[in-house]
Amino acid sequence: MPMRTPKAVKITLNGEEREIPAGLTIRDLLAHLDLHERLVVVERNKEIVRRNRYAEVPVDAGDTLELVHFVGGG
Amino acid sequence: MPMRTPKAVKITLNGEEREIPAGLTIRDLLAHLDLHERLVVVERNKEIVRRNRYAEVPVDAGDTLELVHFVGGG
Amino acid sequence: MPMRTPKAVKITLNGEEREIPAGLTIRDLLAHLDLHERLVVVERNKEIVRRNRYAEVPVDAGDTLELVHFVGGG
Amino acid sequence: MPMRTPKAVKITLNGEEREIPAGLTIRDLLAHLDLHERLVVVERNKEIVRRNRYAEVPVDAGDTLELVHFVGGG
Amino acid sequence: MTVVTDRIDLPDERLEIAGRGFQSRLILGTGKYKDNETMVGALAASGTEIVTVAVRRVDLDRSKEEGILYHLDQERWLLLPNTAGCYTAEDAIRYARLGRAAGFTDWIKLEVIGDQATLLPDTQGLIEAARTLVAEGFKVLAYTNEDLITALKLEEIGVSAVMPLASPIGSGLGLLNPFSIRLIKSRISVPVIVDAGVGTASDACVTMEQGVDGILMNTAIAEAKDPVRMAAAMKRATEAGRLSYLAGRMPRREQAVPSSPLRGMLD
Amino acid sequence: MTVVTDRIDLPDERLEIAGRGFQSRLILGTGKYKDNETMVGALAASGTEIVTVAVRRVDLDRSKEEGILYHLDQERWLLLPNTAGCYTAEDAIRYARLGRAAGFTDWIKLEVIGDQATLLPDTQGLIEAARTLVAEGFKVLAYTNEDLITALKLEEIGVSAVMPLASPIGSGLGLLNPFSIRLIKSRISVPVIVDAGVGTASDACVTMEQGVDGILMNTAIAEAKDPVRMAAAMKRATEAGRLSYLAGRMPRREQAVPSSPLRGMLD
Amino acid sequence: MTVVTDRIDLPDERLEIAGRGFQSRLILGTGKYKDNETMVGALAASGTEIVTVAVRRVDLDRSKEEGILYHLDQERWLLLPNTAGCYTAEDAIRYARLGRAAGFTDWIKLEVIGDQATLLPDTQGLIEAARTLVAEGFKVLAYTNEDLITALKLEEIGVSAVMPLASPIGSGLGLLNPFSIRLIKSRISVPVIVDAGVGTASDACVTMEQGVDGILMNTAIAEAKDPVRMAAAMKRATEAGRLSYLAGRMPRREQAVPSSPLRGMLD
Amino acid sequence: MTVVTDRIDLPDERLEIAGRGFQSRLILGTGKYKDNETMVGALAASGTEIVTVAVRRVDLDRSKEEGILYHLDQERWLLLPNTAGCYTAEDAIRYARLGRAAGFTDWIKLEVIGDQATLLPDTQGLIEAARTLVAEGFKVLAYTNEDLITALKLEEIGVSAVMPLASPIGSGLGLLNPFSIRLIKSRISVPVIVDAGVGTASDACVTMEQGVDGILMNTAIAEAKDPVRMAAAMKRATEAGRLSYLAGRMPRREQAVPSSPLRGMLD
Repeated sequence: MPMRTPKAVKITLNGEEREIPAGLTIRDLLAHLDLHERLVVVERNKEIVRRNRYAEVPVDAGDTLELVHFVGGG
Repeated sequence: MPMRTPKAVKITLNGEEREIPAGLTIRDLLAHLDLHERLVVVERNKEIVRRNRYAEVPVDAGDTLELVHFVGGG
Repeated sequence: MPMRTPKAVKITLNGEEREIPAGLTIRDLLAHLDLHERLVVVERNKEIVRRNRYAEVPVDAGDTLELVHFVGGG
Repeated sequence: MPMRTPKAVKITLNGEEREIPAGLTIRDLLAHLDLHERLVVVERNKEIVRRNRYAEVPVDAGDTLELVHFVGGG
Repeated sequence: MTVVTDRIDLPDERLEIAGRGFQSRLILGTGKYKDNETMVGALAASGTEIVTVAVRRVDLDRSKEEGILYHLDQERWLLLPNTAGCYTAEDAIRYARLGRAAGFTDWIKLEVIGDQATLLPDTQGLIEAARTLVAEGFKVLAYTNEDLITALKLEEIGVSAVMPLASPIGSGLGLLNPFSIRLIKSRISVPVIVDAGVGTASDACVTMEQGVDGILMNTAIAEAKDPVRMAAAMKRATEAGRLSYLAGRMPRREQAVPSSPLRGMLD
Repeated sequence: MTVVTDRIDLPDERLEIAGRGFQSRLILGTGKYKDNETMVGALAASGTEIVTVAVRRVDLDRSKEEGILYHLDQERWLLLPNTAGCYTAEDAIRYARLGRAAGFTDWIKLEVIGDQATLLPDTQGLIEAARTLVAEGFKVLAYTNEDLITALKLEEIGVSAVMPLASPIGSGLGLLNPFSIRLIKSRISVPVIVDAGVGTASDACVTMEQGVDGILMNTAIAEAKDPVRMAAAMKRATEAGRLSYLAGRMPRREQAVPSSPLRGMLD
Repeated sequence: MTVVTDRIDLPDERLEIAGRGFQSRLILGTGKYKDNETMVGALAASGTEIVTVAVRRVDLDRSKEEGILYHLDQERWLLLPNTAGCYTAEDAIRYARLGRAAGFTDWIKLEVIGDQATLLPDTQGLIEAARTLVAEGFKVLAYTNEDLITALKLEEIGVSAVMPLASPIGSGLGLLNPFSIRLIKSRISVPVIVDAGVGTASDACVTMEQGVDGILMNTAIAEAKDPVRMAAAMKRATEAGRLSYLAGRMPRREQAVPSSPLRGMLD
Repeated sequence: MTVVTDRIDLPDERLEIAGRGFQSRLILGTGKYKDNETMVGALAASGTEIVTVAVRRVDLDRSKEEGILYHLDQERWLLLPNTAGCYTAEDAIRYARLGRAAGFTDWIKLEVIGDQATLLPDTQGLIEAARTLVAEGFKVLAYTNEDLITALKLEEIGVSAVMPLASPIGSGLGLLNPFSIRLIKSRISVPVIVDAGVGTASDACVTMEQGVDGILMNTAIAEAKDPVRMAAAMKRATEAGRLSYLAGRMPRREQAVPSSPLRGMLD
């Protein structure tokens, strides 16, 4: 995907420090990670982000993101 | 049914003394008792009488007959 | 026992309204009720009264007293 | 023990062929084997030999003897 | 469900007694029902293919009444005469012969009872009667107790099935001694069919889980408040126990093991 | 069989949770299967209509892999997220909210675990989390222990189902305390679904015979040697136990009662 | 017998609660006896060293009657007041304080009941009351259910003994859940005393074989047809279970092993 | 304790076999002990008055070795020879005669084994051997299975005691079928002594609670980690079960009943 800006930002993604392009939205990030929006829930700084807001919500430096989905369980 | 002879004979039928017309065959007796041959087994003096012999086997005075069939059981 | 005063006071004793002579101490009351101090515990207005203070602690009008002891139990 | 006679005889003793001096009594045999009479029962040719007859009963050639006693068991 | 249906239709899964195959592992008695409609409804709901009947005198005072044969379609159900009520080998043999004559079949559920209060089998009389009847060409299904030694003797005599009890006839006490039943099954090659004592569906299920080949019951269904529904329960319980036995249960453990993954938890 | 099928289709016989009706009284977990094909085969064979799933992080290194949603047809099965692995009310609430966001449903199987070795519930944390989630509009199915007092509190809070354990998760020890389960059922009006501990078909059957409304299981099927066949067994065992409970079992007796008539014996 | 007596007198074999040692592992309640003579006879026959009593109002109309203290030699038996009948932590605390004032001891058998029909404990109230009473210096023996998590919390709070039930008070149903009791014992270091539900001697024996430290009972003795004889039975059953636990049982096997030698058989 | 001791010394409480009375209801085998000291210690700790021994060939290669008679004081213990290892009536009769000759007693514990793997009795051979030995004046204590019918036949033959098994010899599986044992006891007037299968103290206790007259055991003590201590446990468990049976247990109830009075609670 085309970089919108040269800068990169640090975030905590699923417990790991990661550097990602600056200025991404949640939608951009999921696309960047090749994840289907329908199958993933995004928690940003302990707040769940509604799917219909993925295009608006930015991923800022220092954000803590959890990307979760369903797995087999009893 | 028409009496073939005036005389009557005593037999033990299913544990009870009975008087029946003399000269009957097993087949006659079953008819006399209004029992279906197919559903009844005849034991005569502790010997089982085959169905195909009902017409020949006589019921003699003093015979002990047991007429049995299937009933519900476990 | 000799009345120390003509007046009487109302108290709640083991859940029942009772009239007793005025000016009694706990010790007087137990004697009055013919109860052995050693076998009874006195709760006055939800406070347990130590045995060594029975002689001092008065029974005032309106007091709620519970006199309890051990009974068979599992 | 001193030989009473030069000859020896074959017997089956507790399942094994054995050669023993000829002319022994049961008592002699037990002594020979160093067994206490009180603790052993002798079966000779499938017949139990009473203790009081040990001194009389001979051990003949070809005899089958079983010497048994009590062992721990449930 | 086809997956499974296919599997349980595999020949090796069929119950085979005296060379004859059956889909159902449930054998039902026909006694004690409040009416014939209920009985037939229960037989149908149970899916059974073999039903037992008793041999008794015709009631000459009510000879017009329908006999039980009117209600039992012999195309649908194999009628298995029993020798219930016989206390000697001699009696049992006599009833077996009458049953054969009545039923056009040489199958017999052999009972030789030793005691009126408990209806427990007299194994000595049983062995004696079985020997005679096998020699006469009967296919003997022998009602016996939980004793392995008797079961081994019956097999040696040539019975077609060994039928140890779960508990006394009509008691509904269920499978009192799973160990002995498992033991018999492990040592006997002819079918082992548990006969008598099952009281409820879980009794049937746990009995089949011991690995036995089938179950015979009567009172548990006939005396249930709703016999037809209980018959449907017994059908499922018997299949469930069989499938569970074949599927191979998980191990028992005294500690817990999570069903959901430990990894992937959030911070 | 129609007789019976009709009967068990009667509305009053359907399992109703939070206003939604189900034909099957079996709820299955989706953990621990050796592969997804086996899991789907087992779900199908079991006839279940509700399956539980866990909420976990996406594995970013293998993000291309199919998630479990690819395998679970949501038209066929209601996905019930759980809070497995949560040791505090706070965590459980967090996972419940994530589950709701992921699953488009407000149903949650609530677990608050009190001990890692036994996975037994922390009833205090459970009650606290249940209170919050019910207030947020969740339909809470609460995994709890055999304690009646806790069950009464959960019902008062407004949970949609009380789910006492049969024995510890993944232990396969079966129904250790039928009395307590029967007791809970007799005092609770919301559905009582026994969750965890069932090891084999007869465990499921005897559990349903206590009168409970359903059973949730995972390991008993996933860890059977043949999971699909065990699932078929569990379907039948659960139906059998339910039908048996509804049919009303015969009385237990310590003496025998003949199944064949006493009268009509020969001389 | 001295051999054995010596052994069970070893200090490490004594039951130690709150720093005090006891030879007997049996604690008896004093309720429900038909008369005081029978009660004292039973206490004597049982060999108990601790007996529980309840705290109740003096009956002012019959104040001359002997209280139970006349019958209980406090040199011989430690009187353990209980909080039976209390449904809140607050009530239980109040009764505990009254018991301490009455009994010159700071030991308390703490009960916080959650339901009148079952007398099952309210573990939340129990934990709350235990925390307060431990802080006030009480030696708390806490009547609880079979839940390990609650037991762990009680131990952390500092109770002197955890007392899980075998089955409901006065039910006589025996040890319903040996697994949970064993589990609690395996995780708790303060004494575990099974309280309530024992119905007969074998219940006491099998309970002690789980490895617990003692048993508290009342109804099983008071309601036996012959309470004194049952007390003697319970003494032996409790010692037997303890000795058996310490002795280490033989392994269970599904095959037989002869007790008499195979060699030395005759031809 | 005198109260109780007195009671259990009452003549009618003594175990009486073939006209001879015993204080102890425990009979011990002498097989499988690691050494004679342990065996004697266990016999002493158990309080038994009857011990069984086997009849075997003298080992001529080690004839100097002490026989078991050196260790068994015949003043203290009645030696009961058995026919262990015999598979036919003929063999059993032969061993019984040898036992009588060796033991100066005409008591015999009669075993006719039907199968090597399970050591279960061959009841046909047993009955045949019992008939012969009773005719020869033996006091026959017959090891049999749980079958009532066989027990009735043995009593009719004139055996001095019927000894049904709890479970197979040396298995330690305990009392598998309490119902059958209770049934036998209810129908037999000679002493019923449960022989074989007891594994631990609670097995002995629950067995005696069925009302039987005594128990014979060997492996449970000989193979315990600490045989002497287990023997002490078995002594108490047997007495406890007997006393409990005589005392008459409380009724079982599915609801709770308080042990402390309801009246007299505070406001």
